[in-house]
Amino acid sequence: MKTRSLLYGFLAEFDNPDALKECIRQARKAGFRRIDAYTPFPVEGVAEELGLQHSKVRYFVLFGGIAGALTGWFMQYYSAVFDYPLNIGGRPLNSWPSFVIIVFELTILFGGLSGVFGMLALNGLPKPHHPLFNEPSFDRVTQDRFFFCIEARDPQFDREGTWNFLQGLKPEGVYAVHDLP
Amino acid sequence: MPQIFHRSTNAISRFTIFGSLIVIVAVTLVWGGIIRAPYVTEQDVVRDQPVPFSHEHHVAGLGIDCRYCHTGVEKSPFAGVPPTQVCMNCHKQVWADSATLEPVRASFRDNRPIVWTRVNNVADFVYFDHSIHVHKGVGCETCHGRVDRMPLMWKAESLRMEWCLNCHRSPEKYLRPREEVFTMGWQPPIPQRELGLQLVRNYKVDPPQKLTNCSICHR
Amino acid sequence: MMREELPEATYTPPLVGPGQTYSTITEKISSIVLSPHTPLEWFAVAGLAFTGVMMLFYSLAYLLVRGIGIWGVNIPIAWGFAIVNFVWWIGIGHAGTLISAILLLMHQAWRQSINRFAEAMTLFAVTCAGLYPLAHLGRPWFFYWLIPYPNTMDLWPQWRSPLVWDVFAISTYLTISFVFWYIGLIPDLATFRDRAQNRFVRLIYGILAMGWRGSARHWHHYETVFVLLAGLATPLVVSVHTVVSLDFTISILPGWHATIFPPYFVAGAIYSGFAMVLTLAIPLRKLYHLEDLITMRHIQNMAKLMLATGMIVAYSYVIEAFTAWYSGSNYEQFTFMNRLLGPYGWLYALLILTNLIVPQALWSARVRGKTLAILAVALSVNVGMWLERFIIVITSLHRDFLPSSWGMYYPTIWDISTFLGTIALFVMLFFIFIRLLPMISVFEMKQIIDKPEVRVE
Amino acid sequence: MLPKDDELNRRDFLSLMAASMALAGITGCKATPPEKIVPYVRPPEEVLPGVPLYFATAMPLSGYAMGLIVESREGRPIKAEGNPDHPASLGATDVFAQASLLTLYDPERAQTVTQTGQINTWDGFITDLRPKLERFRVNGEGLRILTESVTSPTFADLMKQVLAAYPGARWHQYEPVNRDNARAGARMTFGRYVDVQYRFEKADVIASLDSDFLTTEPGKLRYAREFARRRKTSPGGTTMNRLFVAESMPTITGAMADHRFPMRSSDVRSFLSGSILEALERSRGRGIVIAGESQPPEVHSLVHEMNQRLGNVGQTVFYSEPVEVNPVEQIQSLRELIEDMKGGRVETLISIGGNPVYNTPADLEFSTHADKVQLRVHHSLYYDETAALSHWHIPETYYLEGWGDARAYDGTASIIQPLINPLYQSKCSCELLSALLGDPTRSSYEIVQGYWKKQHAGADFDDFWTESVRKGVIPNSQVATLTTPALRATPPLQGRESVSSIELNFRPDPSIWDGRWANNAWLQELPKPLTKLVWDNAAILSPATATNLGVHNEDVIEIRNNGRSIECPALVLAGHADQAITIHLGYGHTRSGNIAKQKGFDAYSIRGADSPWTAAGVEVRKTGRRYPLVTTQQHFELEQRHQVQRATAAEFAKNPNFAHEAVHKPAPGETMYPPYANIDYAWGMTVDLSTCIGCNACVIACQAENNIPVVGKDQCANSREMHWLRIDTYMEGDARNPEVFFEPMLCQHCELAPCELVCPVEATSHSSEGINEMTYNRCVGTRYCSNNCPYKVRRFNFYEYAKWDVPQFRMLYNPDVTVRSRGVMEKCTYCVQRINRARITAKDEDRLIREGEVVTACQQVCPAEAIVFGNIADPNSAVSKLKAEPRNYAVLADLNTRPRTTYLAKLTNPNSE
Repeated sequence: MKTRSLLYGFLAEFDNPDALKECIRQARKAGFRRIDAYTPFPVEGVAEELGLQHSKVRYFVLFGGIAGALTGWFMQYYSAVFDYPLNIGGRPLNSWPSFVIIVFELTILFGGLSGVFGMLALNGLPKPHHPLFNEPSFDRVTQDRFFFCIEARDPQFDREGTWNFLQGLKPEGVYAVHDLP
Repeated sequence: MPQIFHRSTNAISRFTIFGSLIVIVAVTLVWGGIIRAPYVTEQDVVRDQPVPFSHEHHVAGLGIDCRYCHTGVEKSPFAGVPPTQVCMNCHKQVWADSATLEPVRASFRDNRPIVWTRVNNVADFVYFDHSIHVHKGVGCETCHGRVDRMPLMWKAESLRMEWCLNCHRSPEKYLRPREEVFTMGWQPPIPQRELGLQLVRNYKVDPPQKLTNCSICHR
Repeated sequence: MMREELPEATYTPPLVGPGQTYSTITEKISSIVLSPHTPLEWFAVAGLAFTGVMMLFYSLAYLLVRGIGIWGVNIPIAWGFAIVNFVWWIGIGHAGTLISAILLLMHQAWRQSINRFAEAMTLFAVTCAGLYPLAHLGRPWFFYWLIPYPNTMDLWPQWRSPLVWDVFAISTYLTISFVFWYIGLIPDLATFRDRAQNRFVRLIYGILAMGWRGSARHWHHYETVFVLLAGLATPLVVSVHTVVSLDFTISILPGWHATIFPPYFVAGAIYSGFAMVLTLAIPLRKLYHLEDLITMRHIQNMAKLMLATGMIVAYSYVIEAFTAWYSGSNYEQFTFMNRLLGPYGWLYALLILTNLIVPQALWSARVRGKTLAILAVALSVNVGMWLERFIIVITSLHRDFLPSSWGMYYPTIWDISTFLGTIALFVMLFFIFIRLLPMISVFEMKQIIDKPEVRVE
Repeated sequence: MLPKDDELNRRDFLSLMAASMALAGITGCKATPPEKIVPYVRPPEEVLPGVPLYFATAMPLSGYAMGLIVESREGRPIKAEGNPDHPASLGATDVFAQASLLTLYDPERAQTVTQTGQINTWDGFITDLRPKLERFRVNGEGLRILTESVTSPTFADLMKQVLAAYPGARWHQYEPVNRDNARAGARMTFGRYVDVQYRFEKADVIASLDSDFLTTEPGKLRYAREFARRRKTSPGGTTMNRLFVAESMPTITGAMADHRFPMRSSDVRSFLSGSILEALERSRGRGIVIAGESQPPEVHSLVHEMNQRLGNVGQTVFYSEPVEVNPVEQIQSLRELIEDMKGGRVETLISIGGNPVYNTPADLEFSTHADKVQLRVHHSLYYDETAALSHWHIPETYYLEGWGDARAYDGTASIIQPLINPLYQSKCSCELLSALLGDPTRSSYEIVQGYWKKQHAGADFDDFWTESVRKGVIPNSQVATLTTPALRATPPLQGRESVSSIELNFRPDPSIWDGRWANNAWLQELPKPLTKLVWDNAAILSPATATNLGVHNEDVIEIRNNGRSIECPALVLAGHADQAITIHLGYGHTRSGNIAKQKGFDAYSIRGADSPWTAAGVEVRKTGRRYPLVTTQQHFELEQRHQVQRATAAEFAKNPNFAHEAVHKPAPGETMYPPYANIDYAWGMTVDLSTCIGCNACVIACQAENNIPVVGKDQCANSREMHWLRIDTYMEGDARNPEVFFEPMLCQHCELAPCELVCPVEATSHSSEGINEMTYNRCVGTRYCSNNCPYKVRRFNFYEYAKWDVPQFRMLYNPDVTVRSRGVMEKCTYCVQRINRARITAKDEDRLIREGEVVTACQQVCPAEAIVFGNIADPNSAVSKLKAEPRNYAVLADLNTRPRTTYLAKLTNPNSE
């Protein structure tokens, strides 16, 4: 891989989650911060090893839900009481017990959707193009292999040291990933 | 060849996803606009008629009262379109031989009605009654616009239900004294709101709760 | 295979067959989709379903042209097959969400191999269900009047009507279920993207996978939202069938106006849902040799759940009788007796047989050991639950308050063709699904593969 | 008001019709722009588009007139109401008058003169006829004219002239439902023909011998009203009358009876005995004994004698000169005609009205002998069975199209005023006679006015004429009542030994009479009282007889009567006399319209001239085949729903509150909902079950007023009939003689309406005057409202039922009521169009609507005054007063729907001892 394109980072490949976790532990001890792990399925503990804090998605859901509830309630109250008050079967204009259901449904709908879109946003998805995809063996990340990546942006990153550091963790392989133009 | 997509696709894909939300909102609003546009409501659309009858000339020019031709307007649900006879009352003498009036004379001669094109039309399941509106002080102008400025007739208002409701919900905004109903370009001497409220009282106009009953217009 | 022959109460089969690894599972599931070869059975069933769908379209087109009169509905029985089928389909949908959401929250590892196609089933069932309320309108082209939108009439939906609640409940349910299902698919789509040989196929799965690359950070957000969605879907699924039951309970009709309905309907929904999941799972695992992924453990667990919910339904039947008697209301009592002994009494008997008596067989471990036996019970429950809805809708309507207006309901050929049509539509959608998408969640299987409890022998 | 002599010509009329359609907007579907406006060229007097005009006229039925006020919209008559000034109407009408509007616009009426089926012209007919007439002037032998019963003075006058002009010509009269037995009875008793009139309001005890006087008597509407007035009681009010009825076929009269005795027609003679006689004796001079036309002359004679003995004559029973201009015993008259036809003594037969080929007794074989007549001319509304057998057929001008006159049951004469020019090339009967007199061009107007000029010569004729036409009655023109004519020695009644074999009754059909209404879809789909049968007739028999014969409903049986037989499906009816079968006349047409054709079974084909009403000893055989009969109600039991509250007068006196004890109903305040104030008015209705006679008039009046479509037999079979108002019929007790209740069921306009609550689109909501509104154009058709309506009074357009494609029917539509299209729900609106009209008029005059200004269609037509509508916010309104009565109760009150339509409990007045 002799090319002048800028380096994205070094990628280490493992065949089981525990080796991966071990690797992360080492890397963090060594003071690397711009690191990430790539796994075929959510591996328990990895987040902790990487020191990720609680996901913000929950707030999207919360506020989405509240927005939904308010929309539902306001829409019904306004239309039934102010916009076109009609005597329906002698029921009061503000038949709030009947309104509850739609309020509930909209809470769920808005909460769910904003949660999903929030997740995509936080993950910067969709992102069909990514430097990592340049590495052929990275294909197996969605199948049976576990990868660990130290990005070039990391202040501690230096080609020789980092490379050797990764090699030292006995991975299946270490690859330099480039961000091809 | 691992990399399937070009870098640009990132931007594109993101735009499509989050853009779609905006699109949905936009479409709703645009649609809301379209169903109110003259294209749909035929508001302000001039219709050509078998005889180019000019309200401008007859109303503004000659100062003929609406009721001279639209005889039913005070006593009947329908204002009524004048019989050929009414035209001939004058046009026996006036413009007795103008080419444009030939269809009128023809109609009178061989007793064949003139077929006009309807301009102000409400759906058939709407039962509008001119007499009561006139009686409660709704001016011709309020719904039909400045007819005295229409060389050929067009629809001045959308005549959509929401438009009707404007007045049925707050008549005071539109009413005028009975004697001014047939006046064109009338201006309220005192602020419309005060006057309106007086008129609503004096003319015993029903409260909105009743005027917005479905059966007031639909049977 | 051999294991199934010796059903033994104490013995619990494993959740995953022996010797499965990350790669074998990936291989097994993705090969079904990615292999160019399609089994003949697939063509046979899908082809048959396709003709059925054509029949459905014809029936609906004719309905639009001639009007609702081509169906058997009349006054007093203004709701017929359309509503019966609607409730039936919606009910079936529920198992999917239950398995994917509620069992997830309860950390039931055994859900992993069945949740995916159960969710798909939900989507397709709700789609079929959704057809009916639209089609059964006298003027379907005005269906959008039930939705709030900026109209020139300045009118809104009538918020007190359960039918409006339906619109919101069903559409929310459909949306959330779809999103939930799709989110769950993303990692597997990525797997397919990376395994596909054909460039075009890679492209398609690539687009759908949104560039998923299994980053730990992504997984972090992903799992959170997944659990939250499950948390939202759980009350939703309960609410949906509650709302459907409100279509009946809000009315004043004896036989409809009953407080037991919401729980009764939800239980019934899950009951029929599991029946349908079993009806699909048992043939599928045979067809695609998935015995190692959908094991007897799954089948038996679902059978047990079916039995449990079945008992709730049974309880509701008893309570119905009790309330009728306890209400002291002449109308209620008459309606109940009329169900038993009236012109539709034989259907009630059939209902008790298929829906209450037959499922009791599941008490026996021997029966639970035989897939075919379970399949038979599941089919019987599918029929039973349909009958239940028929009884509720028709027998309550056909003899209500004033004897002068009593009548009878007979379905027409168009009622039947439409019903069969939706079944065909369901089957076709489902078969397209199993051909194009992973019917078992790949990444979730890998999650549990080396958990100790999974390996119990 | 009176149209000028130069009435609208046809083109004006059409343009005006187009105008009215464009203006009034009678369509329910989307408008397709650009619409056209077609104004008049020369405006007709009085007509102001959108404003209805009302004209007085009269409808002749079997000769007898019923005074009408007909509503005309832009020149189109659209609705008939009773003429309050007319003695035979008093403002009410029967089903026929209501349905006659549909017949007026029936596109299947004969439209042109035809010669042997080929289209021809009136002049063609005249030229063909003239030479023959010339010969007859010398000797009229061989010229025969056959008419139905005639009361028209003008017609009589012309007839006299014709008979004078053609010496030897003869006039025969026949109609299938005639008064022969009454005539013969009178002849026996008094040696002369007399008509009998009754004063029911004076009668405390009424004994009916197989007489359905509420349906079949020419004075039925007046009788119904007077009878009903004596059924109303509030505590300490007027005393109720007591009605004894002996009858074979259950009728509405029988249903009203306090004591009903089902017995075979031939046994009825022995009915007047025991307690009934005592009752009659006890109220001498305050009783009525009345015999039905189906009873033989001796019975009529006996009845005359009874009334004399009981001193009823001059009190409740009055004799008068016959109203008919030439009363004859018609079957005899027909016999003579056919005898002469057989003998070749008839050269030219002109039948004016009627349909002899179809409806003469089969054993006289009219059609076979008709061949011997060289020239057969037929004048009738439809190209019917007789027309097909005639050389010339002249379309008859309908009573709404041409001038005429007729007398009511009491002789009061009315001018028949047309409201529209003839739609087709038709002639009035008087124009036809005038043609025979050599003046084929004389218009009915000239003829009728000419006649009355002769009667009322003098300067003031114009006033007299204008006044008579305007009022619809000619002042004091009723026939003189006779001071009790001398009794002859009446032959003693030999109690005919009752034969054990089955007896067959022929009766006029309650919906299509003798078959003349067979092509009227409204009447065909009108559920017959008690049986609720539509679109068919049937062999009606009692449960016991059915069991004996081993037949069930819809089993086709073969009935054989003196050599002739028909096959007809059986219909079991509780309360029918055992060992007897009743079959209604008028069905089984082979011609005269597609509605009439192939419906039901032709009873005339086994009717005998000697026993036209009751044939003894018929043979009945099961064929093993089945034929579907459609009834609009299948369950007649009450099922403890307490929907009909009833008591005897005695019980009521003891416990006036009985109607409120059956069900627990919430107290007025007992609700969680805030009350909605009614603005100015709160509309409400009461229906009095004591007086409702179940005559169906309201059902069809509603249909006419509200553009209610007809759906046909197969749709009715799937209970999709569209009537907004139905007459629920319940039977209770012994199946041999059950107690029968009629309960008109229409939208109850509940204040807490279950239907409104479940409509997802606000298509049904509540007005500030308390009306349960149905907005058709908003309805999407979920049909949930119907499911949730405990009264099941909502109707759904499962198909496109409205007949857009027929221009005549479009003319019939009431422009004030939207015509509903496919897929929308509809129901009773309390005639909101009438309320709106009244409200607008009132507001134009700056006042409130007055009591009685709004009258619903069903209320207006009701002969028994059972339906009362009005403003319940006004404590002095009639309806409020009725709702204050103890008898007032709500159906299904326990559901707390708080209906605005309430019912007054049914009271009966049976003999307590």
